[in-house]
Amino acid sequence: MNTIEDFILKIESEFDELEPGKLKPESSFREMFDWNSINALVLIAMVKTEYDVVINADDLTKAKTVNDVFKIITSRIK
Amino acid sequence: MNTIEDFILKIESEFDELEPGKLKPESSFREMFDWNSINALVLIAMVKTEYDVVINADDLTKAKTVNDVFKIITSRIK
Amino acid sequence: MALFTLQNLQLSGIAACVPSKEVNNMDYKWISLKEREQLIKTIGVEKRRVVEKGTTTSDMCQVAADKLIEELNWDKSEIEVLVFVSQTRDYYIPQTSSILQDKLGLPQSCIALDIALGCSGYVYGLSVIGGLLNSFGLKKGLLLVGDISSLNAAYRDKSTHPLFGDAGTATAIEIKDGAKPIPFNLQGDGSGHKAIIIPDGGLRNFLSKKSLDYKTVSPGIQRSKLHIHLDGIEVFNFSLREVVPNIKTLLSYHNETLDNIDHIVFHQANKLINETLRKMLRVDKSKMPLSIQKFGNTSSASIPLTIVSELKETIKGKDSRLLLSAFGIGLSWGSTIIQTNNMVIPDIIEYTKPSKR
Amino acid sequence: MALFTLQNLQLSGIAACVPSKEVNNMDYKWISLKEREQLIKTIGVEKRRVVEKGTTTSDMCQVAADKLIEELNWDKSEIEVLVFVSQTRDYYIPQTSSILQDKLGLPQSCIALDIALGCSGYVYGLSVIGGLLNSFGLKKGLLLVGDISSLNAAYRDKSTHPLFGDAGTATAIEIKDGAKPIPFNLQGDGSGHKAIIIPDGGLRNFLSKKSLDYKTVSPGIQRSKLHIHLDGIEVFNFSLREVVPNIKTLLSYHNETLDNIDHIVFHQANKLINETLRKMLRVDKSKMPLSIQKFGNTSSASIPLTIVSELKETIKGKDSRLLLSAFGIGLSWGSTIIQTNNMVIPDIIEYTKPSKR
Repeated sequence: MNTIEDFILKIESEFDELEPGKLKPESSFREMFDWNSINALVLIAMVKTEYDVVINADDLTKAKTVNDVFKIITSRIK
Repeated sequence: MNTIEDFILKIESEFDELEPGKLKPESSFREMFDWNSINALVLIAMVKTEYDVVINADDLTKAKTVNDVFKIITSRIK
Repeated sequence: MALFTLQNLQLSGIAACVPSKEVNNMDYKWISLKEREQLIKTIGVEKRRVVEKGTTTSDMCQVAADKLIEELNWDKSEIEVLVFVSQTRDYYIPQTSSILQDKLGLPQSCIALDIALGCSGYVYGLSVIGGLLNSFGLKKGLLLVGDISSLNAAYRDKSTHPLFGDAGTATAIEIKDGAKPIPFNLQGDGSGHKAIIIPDGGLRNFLSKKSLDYKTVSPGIQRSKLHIHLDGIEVFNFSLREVVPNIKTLLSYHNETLDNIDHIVFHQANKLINETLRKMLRVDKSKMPLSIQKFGNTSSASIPLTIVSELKETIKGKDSRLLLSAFGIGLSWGSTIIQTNNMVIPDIIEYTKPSKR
Repeated sequence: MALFTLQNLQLSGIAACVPSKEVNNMDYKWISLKEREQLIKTIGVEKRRVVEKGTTTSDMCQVAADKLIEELNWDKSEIEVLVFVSQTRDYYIPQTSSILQDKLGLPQSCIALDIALGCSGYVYGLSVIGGLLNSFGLKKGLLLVGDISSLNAAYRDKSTHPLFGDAGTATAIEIKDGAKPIPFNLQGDGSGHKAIIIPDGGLRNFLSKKSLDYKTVSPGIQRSKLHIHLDGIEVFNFSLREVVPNIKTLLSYHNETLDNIDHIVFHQANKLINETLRKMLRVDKSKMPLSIQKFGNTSSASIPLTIVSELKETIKGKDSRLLLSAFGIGLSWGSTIIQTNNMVIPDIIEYTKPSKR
């Protein structure tokens, strides 16, 4: 079930203010919702809980799109 | 040998810059030589070593003359 | 591995003291209403207790200790070691523990030590005072743990100001033959020491007038180099990486399972960290008390404060088994398992600054 | 009484590091030539070693520890506890011991603790690390002790500036079955905590711009509230009152006499204090080494520095018995008796600030 669609569903369920269906693989995080450090923490927590993968500040700086983050995650799944 | 003359001799031997015979029981400490905290420490050390008596900052403030200090010392000798 | 077990130690009581002044993070006007709501929901801090300038950590520890000694009916002359664990001291020099020895009326033969630790301080402090009681052959000790972080966090720093609360605690520990062994797992990694730091004012960056100047670091963050800097993501990832393995190692070293543990008391870092750790450990919410909504992150005081605030009624008169896990500044982290046997726990005390002496 | 004995501990080595920069008190132009001469004669400090701003106590401790570990041929992964004793830390927060754990390359399982103590720090530190090694069941520990007081003493304060020198030391301690028991007598009295103090910059008197203002306190003394204040007479009288009884109690507790002691190593407070104490104990000058003329009062570092500087050749390859006595800030004081068995003592290391990294 490690699909990008599933990943997007998980993000949507974590962030109430996100309108369902609006987030696409090519969407930029920062544009999609009011990105700030609390949201980053929420994302990191969700990824750790759901995928047992740690993403760090560096990853979030480098990744531009939802897909970029998803690639980082899948590359680290044991 | 707890006489004031003996006390004065002990002071004289401790402070090189003091001209022998110049210090009298009624002399003021502060006037007799360049009083400062180091000299106070030297005096306290001498009194502790020679009489096993502790004199403190308060005593030195209250005592005006050599005799005043000597009285404090003799009153505390066990 | 710093995995070890202390014998014959009983935690006889815990008391906690917080400032009477309560602030509500909904009133934190430096950020928008929406941000405040998100902050409270995610970080979990609704209200915090904060001191007025001039109050010290030791003031609150003193009040807690006096109340605890009274309820335990301890003779002060029997207290032979006092360990004060804090990262916020009365003075740059001298050590605060000596001041506490005098103010509490403890004997001159009482060994007084200051240990500089923050979030991990309670678990480390328990190990140190327990170790010293055992090896020095002493009978009774007082562990005073607390912090005032609110004064070191800049008001215009949304990453720290709404997070921290203040508290001081006292724990009474004594030698009791046959008490259940207390296992510890202590770890540290100084390579992460910049994750939580006050950059200026120590020897590395000596204080200068410039240290007091405010700078805008990022949107919503203005502070000087004498304020706490917190790298939230770094601390969060450190916690996710280290805490659960540390606990699992402790459990397996002590042949223990989480099923045998009545409550897990975490350092109250922030709600998101604690909830994520809880999910990783797969334990129920009922087993893991949170007090952060009432008091914020009180640094070294958070574990004893949570025990007093959330578990007092539950463990009263009972023989409960608590796993304590602390992690943070240094970086430094550790866990332990303690047994509560009819522990004396006074109600939380509110500290009001005495009128001018 | 905090009178106790630790078993099975061996002090395997001591190393000391001082700044390369030497100052001569004859060049201290803030006071008259006559005053300088009197100062040197009475207080005993001819020369002092002082750091440049930016160097920390831990820098010197690190250099000393690295040299000592190398000469002892210790495996760093075996060092399980690091205790850093100092009143001058790298940062306000976090704790310096964690930084040292990382910089020295010690394992994450090494317990790292900061203990805030000054002049009495070496004796207290030995007791703490010895107690923890014993009760935690660990084998090897590193006690890092030192202070940089020169930067906290105002240049225009003749009561402090010419007194203090800087140094960092490292002592290696390990469990050795059958080692001679080490007795301790530790005491403290916080009612005298204002005798040596930096008034501002802690929680009691929070730092403000005013804290940096200089004031003339008395002739020859200008300083701010961020500088060390020293009440010379108070400290002197405290030392005369407490130190000798503390030592005599230790000796009688341990069934020991001064005749069996090869050397008495005092904290190097000032020459007048130390000479007066020596006379009160009625021991010969040859038995009581002084290093204050070379290094000044180096606070917590003064005892290990004196051992390295003055006793290295005498105790080399021998089984010497040393009585250590430390006293000062807090107030806090204590004494102990240690045995040197072929102790590894590298030559004093000079610290030069590394070129920009």
